[in-house]
Amino acid sequence: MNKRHATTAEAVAGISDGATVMIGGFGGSGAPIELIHALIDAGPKNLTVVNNNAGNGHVGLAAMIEHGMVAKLICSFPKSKDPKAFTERYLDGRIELELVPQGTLAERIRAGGAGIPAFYTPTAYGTELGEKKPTAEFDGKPYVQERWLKADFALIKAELGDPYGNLTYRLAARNFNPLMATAAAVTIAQVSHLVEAGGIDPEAVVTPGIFVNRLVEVSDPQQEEILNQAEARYP
Amino acid sequence: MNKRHATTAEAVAGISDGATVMIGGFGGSGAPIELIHALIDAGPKNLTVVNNNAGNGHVGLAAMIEHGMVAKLICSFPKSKDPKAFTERYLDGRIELELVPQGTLAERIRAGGAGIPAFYTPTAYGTELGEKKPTAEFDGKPYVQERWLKADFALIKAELGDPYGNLTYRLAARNFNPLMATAAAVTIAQVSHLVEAGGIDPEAVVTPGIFVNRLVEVSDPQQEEILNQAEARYP
Amino acid sequence: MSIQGQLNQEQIAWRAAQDIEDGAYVNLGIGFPEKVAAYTIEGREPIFHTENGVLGFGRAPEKGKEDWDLINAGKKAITLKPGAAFFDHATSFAMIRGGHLDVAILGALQVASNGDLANWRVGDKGVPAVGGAMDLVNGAKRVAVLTDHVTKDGKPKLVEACTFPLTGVGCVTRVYTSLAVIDVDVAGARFVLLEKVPDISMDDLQSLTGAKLHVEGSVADLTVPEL
Amino acid sequence: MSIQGQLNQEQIAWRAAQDIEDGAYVNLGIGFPEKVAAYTIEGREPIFHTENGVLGFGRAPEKGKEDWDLINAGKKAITLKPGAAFFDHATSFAMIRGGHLDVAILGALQVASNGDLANWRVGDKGVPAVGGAMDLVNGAKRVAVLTDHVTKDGKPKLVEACTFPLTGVGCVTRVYTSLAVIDVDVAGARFVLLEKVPDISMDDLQSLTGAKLHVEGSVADLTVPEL
Repeated sequence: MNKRHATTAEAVAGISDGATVMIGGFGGSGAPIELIHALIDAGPKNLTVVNNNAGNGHVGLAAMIEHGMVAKLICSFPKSKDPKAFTERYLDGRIELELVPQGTLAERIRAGGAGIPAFYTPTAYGTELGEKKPTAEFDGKPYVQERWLKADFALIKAELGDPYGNLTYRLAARNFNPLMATAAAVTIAQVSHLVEAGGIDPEAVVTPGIFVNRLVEVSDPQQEEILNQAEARYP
Repeated sequence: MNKRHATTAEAVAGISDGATVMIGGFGGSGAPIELIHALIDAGPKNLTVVNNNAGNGHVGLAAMIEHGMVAKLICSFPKSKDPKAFTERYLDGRIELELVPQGTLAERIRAGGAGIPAFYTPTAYGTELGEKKPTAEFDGKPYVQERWLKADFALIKAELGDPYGNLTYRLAARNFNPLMATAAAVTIAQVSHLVEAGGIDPEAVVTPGIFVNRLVEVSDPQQEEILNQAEARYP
Repeated sequence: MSIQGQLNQEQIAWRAAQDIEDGAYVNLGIGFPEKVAAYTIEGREPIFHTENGVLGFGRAPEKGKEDWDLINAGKKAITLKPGAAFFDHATSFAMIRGGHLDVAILGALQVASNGDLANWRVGDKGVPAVGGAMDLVNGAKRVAVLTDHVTKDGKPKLVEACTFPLTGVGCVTRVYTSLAVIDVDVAGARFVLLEKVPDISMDDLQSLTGAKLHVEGSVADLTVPEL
Repeated sequence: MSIQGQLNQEQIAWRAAQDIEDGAYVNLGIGFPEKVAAYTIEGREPIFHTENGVLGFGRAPEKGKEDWDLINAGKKAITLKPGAAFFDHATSFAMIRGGHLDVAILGALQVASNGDLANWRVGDKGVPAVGGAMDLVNGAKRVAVLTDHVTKDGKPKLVEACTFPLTGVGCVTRVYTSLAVIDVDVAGARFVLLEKVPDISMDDLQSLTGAKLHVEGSVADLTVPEL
């Protein structure tokens, strides 16, 4: 059992045109910048991307959008300090947006990973984001039915990883990463430290290896926030 | 902020007749024996208990049943090496059983804690445990609708606890405990080691304190399996 | 628009902080509501939750000491207090949706007398963004709003029915404005005035409010420190 | 009932183990199916999952060295291999229901030619207990059954339609019996015979089977070591 890959290019191999790709992170925290940049190098088009946001500046997801790779974005908050990449394309109709309340987005992804095709939530009931969805009453209270979200690939960022794919996360960089790991046919994790089998306490594992298909070590990963402060662009 | 209580008796105070009580553990692993025994001392009747099993021997949940405290049991597997306490009462109609597939039981409790009133699962479709439940098709596949499970109280067992109620668990004694912590109005945890605030690495917390209301330290807790090997009885 | 004796944002935040109990689990919306944390009452220890998976965070780090893996929902760097915990987004919203948060404090474009809230979108122009607002208003035990009493051009923000797109239905139970503290009787679809700044008359306050202000018993003076 | 050349449980388990691939995530049902772990093929490393929240467990500890917080779904003490992980019950069944397990191997009372499985209850007497079986059969990518070919009194366990209460509908895709290896063509509601023990004739095997055994191409000999 060894899920390790030598390079980020190798790790993202096979993500082709039209794929649905979940990308972990909340803003820059937990964003797998190196995997995203490897995907930009590979250059698939017409992707559906699931992320909480829509990128910031000209690196990471924003750079993917600038390179015209994203046909549709499923997210909760497509705003940032420098949201130009997405905003321009959204306003002139070159990119489709499915706006989902953040908790519903998280739960839909979790449901995709857990084999729950649909669930009910009070969130968005009576609002335009709940329109056109089935509703039902339970114990006298109205709820909206929401469907699971799955993906062909997930790109996630973790802190420790072992050859079995067991993962831990760093601080608040956990966010959507463990959920997306469960909801994709192929989950690709960049880890800041690759350790040997047994190098992660079984009680400390956050994402068990069964959810992870490929691992690549990226030591000292870049932070989107720092890159944006330096006005970086990719490539 | 201090959720500590000095004794198990104090920790289980207020659980009165007719309450719904979730009890953590899978068999004896993770079963909060000392809290259960304190509840037997308190003696409320007509309880609805949610547990994966139905007790073993004459301690813990089995002893609660023997003391006539349990009117209804919601569980997945009411069998054990020595299931006499439950079996006798079930067969002569003194205790009601709601049998739930184990994964559905876990998901219903998780849904109760997460504010999801209902969800769909493939589990039990076409079987007698799925009968009389609403069904629906998603993407051409049939599913059963299941409702959330909530409780008035949860009795759980954890390894480390801090004054904020943050918890970790020991080995496979985790099982239902973190789920039940989220699904009860009042969650009561016995912890094997009470540590100071900051004594648990924030990344190692399994149950964040928001889900826990009361804590009591029980050093060297008893194991149901060991008690049963010694043919113990409570009281 | 300047109104005699009206509170500034710091003062509104201060007033809201008076109602946060010791040990309460609190989520503060991005921006204005974040100011509430600064006015925590001595001897009380609320625990702050942020949607992106942290309980028990503290103030911002010194400039230059930021760790960009440790941020809040507003993407600002934070620090931790002892007893903090990290968790994933599903667990974070289980806390919200599951009714575990004691109070969520949010900003508003409009609040209606039936408790409806509009705070995520002005119209159908531009890029819409909702974040966690719709989950918070449907999940927290108590949903409070901080807001100027009227818009910049003097129009009421407290209304009979929201005209902007809704964030949630019948969800707001208390509003802290620049002029008053008002409870929302959701079942009765009524604003109930609890406190008003001393310098404004009942008539003037009513004229700046888009729905009737009911009074039950007496109306207290809304007095706050200089901030 | 003794049938010439039939396999014992160890041998059935051995045969099932031949089909488990390196790196496969596997859940073995309580009892008979647990025997499969002992016959893991040299050079292959399946990872065993147990419903109560462990991935990557190994064999039983020495007697007297049990830690009763470390058990499997059958409540037996286990040990861990390097790379093991613990998780809660919701996550454990997310692995199952979410299609992450490669194979679940279960016992059976009856398997029908349409893939229906009955393995949790004989009738409506006694105490019913289901455990995780209904989740496993609806979740794992491949659901295999280990069973004697016939009951102790010689009745077929492979049938046209189950008469015992169902565990799942159209879920079993392969059956390893004491006499044969049989694929279930769920869509076509057909048993397809892949292998049979050499000592039994096709006619005799068919007479011990409650539904027609189809043959596609050739039928291989089911040969196993002495165990």
